[in-house]
Amino acid sequence: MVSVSIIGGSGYGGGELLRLLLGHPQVEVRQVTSRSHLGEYVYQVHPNLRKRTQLKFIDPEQVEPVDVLFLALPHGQAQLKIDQYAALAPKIIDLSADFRLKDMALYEKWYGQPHAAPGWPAKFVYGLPELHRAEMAAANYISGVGCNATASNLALLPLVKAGLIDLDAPVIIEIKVGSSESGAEGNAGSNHAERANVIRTFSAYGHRHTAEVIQELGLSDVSLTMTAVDLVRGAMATAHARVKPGVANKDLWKAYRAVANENPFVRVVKEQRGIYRVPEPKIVAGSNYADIGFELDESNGHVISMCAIDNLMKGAAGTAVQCLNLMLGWDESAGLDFAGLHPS
Amino acid sequence: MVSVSIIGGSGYGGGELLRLLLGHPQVEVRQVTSRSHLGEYVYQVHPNLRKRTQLKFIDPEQVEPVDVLFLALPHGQAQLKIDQYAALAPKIIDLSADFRLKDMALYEKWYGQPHAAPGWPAKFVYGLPELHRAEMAAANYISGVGCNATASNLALLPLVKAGLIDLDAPVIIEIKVGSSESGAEGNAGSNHAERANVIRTFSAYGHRHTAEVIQELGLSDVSLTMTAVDLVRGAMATAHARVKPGVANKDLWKAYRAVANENPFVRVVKEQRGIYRVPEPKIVAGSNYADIGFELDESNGHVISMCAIDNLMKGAAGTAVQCLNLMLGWDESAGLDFAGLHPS
Amino acid sequence: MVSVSIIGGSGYGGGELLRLLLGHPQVEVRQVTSRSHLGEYVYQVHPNLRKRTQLKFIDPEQVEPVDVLFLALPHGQAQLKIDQYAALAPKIIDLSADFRLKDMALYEKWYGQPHAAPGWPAKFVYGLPELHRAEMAAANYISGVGCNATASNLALLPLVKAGLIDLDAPVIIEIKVGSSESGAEGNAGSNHAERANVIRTFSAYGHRHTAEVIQELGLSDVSLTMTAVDLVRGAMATAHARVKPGVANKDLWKAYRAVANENPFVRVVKEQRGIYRVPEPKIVAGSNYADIGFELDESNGHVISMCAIDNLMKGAAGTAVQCLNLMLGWDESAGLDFAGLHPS
Amino acid sequence: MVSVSIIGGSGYGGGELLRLLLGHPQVEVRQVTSRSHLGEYVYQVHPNLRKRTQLKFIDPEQVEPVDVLFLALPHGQAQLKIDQYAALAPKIIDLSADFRLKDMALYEKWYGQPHAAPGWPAKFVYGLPELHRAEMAAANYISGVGCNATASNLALLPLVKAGLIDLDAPVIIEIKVGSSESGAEGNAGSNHAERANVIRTFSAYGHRHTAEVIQELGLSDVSLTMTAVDLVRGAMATAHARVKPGVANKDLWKAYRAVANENPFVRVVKEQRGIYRVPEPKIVAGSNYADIGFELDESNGHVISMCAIDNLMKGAAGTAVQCLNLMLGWDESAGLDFAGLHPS
Amino acid sequence: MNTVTCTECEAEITLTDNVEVGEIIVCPECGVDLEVTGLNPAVVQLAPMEQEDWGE
Amino acid sequence: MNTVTCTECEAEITLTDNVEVGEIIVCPECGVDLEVTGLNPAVVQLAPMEQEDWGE
Ligand SMILES: NC(=O)c1ccc[n+]([C@@H]2O[C@H](COP(=O)([O-])OP(=O)(O)OC[C@H]3O[C@@H](n4cnc5c(N)ncnc54)[C@H](OP(=O)(O)O)[C@@H]3O)[C@@H](O)[C@H]2O)c1
Ligand SMILES: NC(=O)c1ccc[n+]([C@@H]2O[C@H](COP(=O)([O-])OP(=O)(O)OC[C@H]3O[C@@H](n4cnc5c(N)ncnc54)[C@H](OP(=O)(O)O)[C@@H]3O)[C@@H](O)[C@H]2O)c1
Ligand SMILES: NC(=O)c1ccc[n+]([C@@H]2O[C@H](COP(=O)([O-])OP(=O)(O)OC[C@H]3O[C@@H](n4cnc5c(N)ncnc54)[C@H](OP(=O)(O)O)[C@@H]3O)[C@@H](O)[C@H]2O)c1
Ligand SMILES: NC(=O)c1ccc[n+]([C@@H]2O[C@H](COP(=O)([O-])OP(=O)(O)OC[C@H]3O[C@@H](n4cnc5c(N)ncnc54)[C@H](OP(=O)(O)O)[C@@H]3O)[C@@H](O)[C@H]2O)c1
Ligand SMILES: [Zn+2]
Ligand SMILES: [Zn+2]
Repeated sequence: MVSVSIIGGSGYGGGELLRLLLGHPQVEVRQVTSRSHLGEYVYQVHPNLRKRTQLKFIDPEQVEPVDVLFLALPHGQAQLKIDQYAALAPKIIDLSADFRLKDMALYEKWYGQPHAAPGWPAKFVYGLPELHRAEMAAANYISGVGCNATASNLALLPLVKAGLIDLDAPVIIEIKVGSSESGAEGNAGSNHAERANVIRTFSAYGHRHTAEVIQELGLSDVSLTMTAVDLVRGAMATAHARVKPGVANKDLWKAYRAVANENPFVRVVKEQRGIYRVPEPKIVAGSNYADIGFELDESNGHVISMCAIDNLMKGAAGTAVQCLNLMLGWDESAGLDFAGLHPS
Repeated sequence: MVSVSIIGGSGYGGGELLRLLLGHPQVEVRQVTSRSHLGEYVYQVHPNLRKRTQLKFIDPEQVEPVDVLFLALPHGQAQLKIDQYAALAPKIIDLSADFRLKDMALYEKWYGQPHAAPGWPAKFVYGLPELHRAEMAAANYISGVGCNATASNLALLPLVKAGLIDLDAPVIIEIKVGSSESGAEGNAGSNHAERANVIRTFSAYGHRHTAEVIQELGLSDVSLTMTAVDLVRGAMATAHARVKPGVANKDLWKAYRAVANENPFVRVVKEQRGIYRVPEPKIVAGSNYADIGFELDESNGHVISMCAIDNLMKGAAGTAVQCLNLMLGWDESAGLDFAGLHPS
Repeated sequence: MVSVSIIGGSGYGGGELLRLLLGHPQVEVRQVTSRSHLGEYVYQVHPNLRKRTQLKFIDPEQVEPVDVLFLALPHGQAQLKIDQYAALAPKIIDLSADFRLKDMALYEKWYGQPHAAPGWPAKFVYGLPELHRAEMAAANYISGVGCNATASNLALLPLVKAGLIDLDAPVIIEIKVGSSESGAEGNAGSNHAERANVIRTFSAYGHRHTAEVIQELGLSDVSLTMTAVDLVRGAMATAHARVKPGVANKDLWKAYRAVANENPFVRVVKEQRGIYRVPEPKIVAGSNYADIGFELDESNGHVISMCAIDNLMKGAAGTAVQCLNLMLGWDESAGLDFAGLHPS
Repeated sequence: MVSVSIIGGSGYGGGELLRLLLGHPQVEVRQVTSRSHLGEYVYQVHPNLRKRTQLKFIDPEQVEPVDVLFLALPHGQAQLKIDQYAALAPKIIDLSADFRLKDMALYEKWYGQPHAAPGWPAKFVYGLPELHRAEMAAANYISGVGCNATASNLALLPLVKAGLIDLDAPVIIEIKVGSSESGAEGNAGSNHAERANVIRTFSAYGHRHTAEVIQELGLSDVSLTMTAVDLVRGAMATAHARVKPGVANKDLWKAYRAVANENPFVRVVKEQRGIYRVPEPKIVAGSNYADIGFELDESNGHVISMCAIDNLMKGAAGTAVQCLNLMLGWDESAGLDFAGLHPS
Repeated sequence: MNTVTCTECEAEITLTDNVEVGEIIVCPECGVDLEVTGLNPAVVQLAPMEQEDWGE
Repeated sequence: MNTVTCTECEAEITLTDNVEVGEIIVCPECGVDLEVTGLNPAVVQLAPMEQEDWGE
């Protein structure tokens, strides 16, 4: 058994990691931290874990050496103590944005301040297996992924990989998200009576995850428009692009099918009958799947590419566990077998 | 035009009062207070009021003399300054629980501490027109009503008024409520990702509104079980009682119909076909209606009596405006003409 | 009092019309039809109207002559009997798509078959006051508007009117909608357990309402992408366009403010603080408002323009009543005074 | 591997069975039936199963002999063909109500007509392991459980088992349920725009599942009041009873703890801090847990006992798989390892 | 073993041995209905699909 | 090994070796706070718990 600990275990990302790691056949969870729930049983915060574990939250300063350390802290925290964390474990998987961007100028542009540990990002593999699977076997440090970035990157991956779109043409990505994206802290706008029933475009352009789409896919003119809807889990990206002249429906089919065939957690959803014809976040909630689909308007080359994920799974903890599996040479799907629910 | 001001206008009760009073044909709203939104336009907090008013929030200490003063403060605040408020207006309508209970021992039992202005509650008429309409014409001070108390009192009113149940027998009231009940402040449990999708019995017995049911209906063994559901507005009471021997379905029909006939905002909902056969909070959202209904198990006398209201309307601000109308001798329904929506 | 009747009164559009017309100070509702609810009280289908009216549904064939006739039938029905309906009333307001498009080739392209009464559309004014107010005073026939078309047209109106965008450049409109859009009939996909919690892109491009945006705004390359979300009422359009070179934020402010000033039901929502900074459908539910807003990325001229409406109000019945007021020379806002709710 | 087939695999109960059995380590799923989706891939109806199986729906008449046959048909169907089904498999687990009640008079009273195969129910063990675990090892036929009956029976089990309540005293059970309870068919009232946002007491008393509470717990005066809320999965029972004189809080703790200790899927939830203090259906969605809790009003002996389950899991398919495990002498939890989600 | 290529998405589809001309098969990839219009070699073409009401 | 009985729910609770008088422990069963008021034998009593706002 490989020993792991989680720093930031009372949050949504950390709690989901805990759920997955407790059920992972090759892993033993040693310690989980929370400063605000110190001494409480983890199931008092994550009630789904009752009867699953008797672990209690400990102080982050009490974490002991371990095989793999997971970090699930708010943005900006991990970079402050990365040397201390690295001393605790030979391998680290971080969920935050701190080590995702490799170009420190890009980081500063999108995050508004210089990085506190600029030497570290380069040591981290960007944690999306669909883009960096091969590098992960040899990695010691893997970064997390932005949930909206992941929905965007996977929506566009077939188009980019097969060269069906021009990387310099404008791409508009409309993303609809649930409330768990903003973490366990909450704010005035997340009070239920204000947040329920919303269709709220809280960020028209300029969302930080845009930087990850630029870095990973090489697009030069891309924007993310973020709209909150009344859902807890889920991120749905609808990307609008124009295919190169001559690209037809069959070419898209080939490109999407190829990505789904190479990646165990990517599925193409494009049906002609029934209720579920397109990717939908509710179908993947709790699972590690990314469902992708597309529609092409052959009259003008406008392609609408979709990707539905659970922001806490494929968009965070699920992908992190998938990275763990790849880093340790295990079955890529170990611990990630939940199929999702229908109806839900 | 009668001039009115609202102390506590940035909250949910105060905001709803403001909406109603701005639309009231005989009222002019002078001032509205909020300490945390001082100087902001009221529509910045209550965006439904944009293009309806250019009022700004002022400090509660700046309130000027006015014909009628509305108080919409959290529990315990109004009693601290009631003398100061009374100096500002000859007539006061208070939404809080501070002046609802007449027996100071009952108050202390349910609210856990002595009343700060024990001489004042007796001057207030309990603000439910269905119970105290006649007294209101001569009143200067009218208290608010508890929203859950109102759903309970109106569910039981026909049974009590017609003498169909024994006042000493046990009555169990199950109440399902939306999130606006807890006000604009919110707490850890009202964060959307935690509060969405709930069926959460946050108070099995001992809810403070029980005292208002005891006081107003004279029941001696009554309990309220409170369950939060995923809705913003609405309170639905389902009361379980046993009718006296010999009471039949037609007696109940007579009793319920009588209450509906005497009260413009009470309606009996008991249909044999269609989708809407019973009272439902979503149908009365935004309106001042209380929809009531019943089912009698003639085999054992078990009667299930229901009442659906909008907690912010019939359970708070709507009833307060109805009281204003009665206190000033106006049409009881003035300013309360919105019918509610279907579908919704 | 002007007498009116509604054909198709048991549906969502017809029910909303009925609610508004019953509350209209200058209107008397004579008859309301439904074949499937023949003889039932209208409040059995629309339970919000209990205690508001004792009208019963009658057969469409029993409708008597009246001053103004409202039609609220599914697509394709009104054109079959328009001569018969015109014989009943000198003035008609139709909610359906049957008389919206003036160019019969455009109609056939988007609706897939030839129009059954091709002489009639030209007699109808397209029913959006923000575009055709002046013509309405003299009109006898006014068509309805598509709800998604209305959200789109009002989102783009300031940009088009002020000439800030190029009419031939591509415009992408992402629309999120509630379930009442599909009417009272429902289908397999609208079963609650399947429809709840969705983010379902049911039409990536090719939605019929696109034709109304082409006709009314003169755009040549526009697409509507439709996504269903878990809401009953509401349509939210987010339009993506590129402004002409040199257009700055202040130009947009001027253009949006101008439209809001000229139109009583259009409001600009663009705040820098608080929870409600952008247009949101839940805030306008039940009201006739269209809230509009925008964001401009000055680095590349990408403008994101938003419009939130209640599909049954500004997107259907509310606008129809506004048209009635204009057609009869009444106060444009008569019968449309409900402000909407906060919280909701 | 044990071979199994499912008759009625396109419904909600059958679909959930399929999900569980596909993931069960000792089971191979052979055939799944649907008449209305004949020839379609099962993942076209249950999109969560995409990439999990290539099974297609077949006709019920084509089912071949198998080790264990699961039936997931609407009420009344299994009893018509039970001899035919029994010829196909030595062991049968049925989800419907057809073989739950042992007393044919009780059956006829609650189901309104005589049983079509009155010799069969006696051969079936009532399928709730918490009540009949011992009998299951030797059983060939196991019935399903009513979802509301299960929430009720598990809420009351600790009280009845420890003899803390009088079996002849009145017990009132308030049950709140999600929309998946009514199956995939749907009806007018389940159309999303009508079913969303409801608190709808669709059955005040007389629900058929009452018979299962009478049979299994021996209560003589019990009623179930059913209220639909806006949720897809979940059943929450709140039972109101009176404890025998002298029974104190500690006695309840002992009784509840005992039931939780003896049953792997029962958990006691009764916390003093945090957000999750009581059983909540959303926490158990997708899992096989039944969370139970209680509150005792020591002043009058009124006990409120709660049980939260997922109606499709512990209330149907999950319990059926648990029964399979017990019948075949396997680990009781095999195939039932999903913990549920937080947040959700 | 008879294989055909879906005309919509170009998926390779394996036909069962007893397939007949006129039979409708569903493409396992893209879900369209295909009609078998010839055998040896097998040929398929898009079959008309009823447009059910869906979404909104 | 020191064990005590929770005064609220009568659960048996095992104390750690280095427990001190005045320490607050949480009952793993019912979640109440217990104050250790004596050792050898160990004694606990209910500790006052802050009533946080919850539910509504
Ligand atoms: N939510 C998502 O959908 C999502 C998706 C992808 C990636 N992510 C990333 O995952 C990370 C965590 O997000 P989240 O949503 O889980 O946030 P969260 O719910 O707010 O949780 C943050 C966690 O970090 C702990 N923490 C906060 N400050 C700390 C500090 N200075 N030192 C030690 N622990 C600290 C908190 O516990 P205590 O304060 O009690 O110690 C809590 O356990 C973020 O970087 C986020 O960008 C989140
Ligand atoms: N919500 C319901 O469903 C409901 C139903 C029936 C009755 N009520 C009663 O109505 C009252 C208000 O409830 P709510 O839900 O509207 O609460 P809320 O949303 O929390 O609003 C409270 C209002 O009072 C103001 N306020 C708070 N403390 C104050 C002080 N010391 N002096 C002056 N102003 C103060 C607040 O604004 P600033 O802090 O910015 O000044 C805010 O405007 C309560 O007593 C409640 O019991 C509520
Ligand atoms: N829902 C929206 O958001 C919305 C928005 C903008 C415009 N519209 C337009 O408004 C119209 C009505 O839509 P809706 O959503 O209200 O539809 P709906 O809920 O399905 O209602 C249709 C109504 O028409 C009646 N009807 C159907 N066929 C008829 C016939 N042949 N003759 C007479 N009456 C007939 C129906 O009653 P019986 O069958 O019982 O007679 C029912 O009252 C549509 O054209 C739609 O495009 C709707
Ligand atoms: N939903 C729940 O929460 C729940 C909980 C506990 C127990 N149950 C019980 O489980 C059973 C199934 O409920 P459900 O909710 O899954 O219902 P459902 O969604 O309506 O599914 C019924 C299934 O049976 C098939 N079917 C219907 N009539 C048939 C017939 N005559 N012969 C063969 N197949 C037939 C249907 O497919 P085709 O019509 O396409 O063949 C469908 O697959 C019911 O007896 C119910 O009482 C349900
Ligand atoms: Zn194909
Ligand atoms: Zn304890």
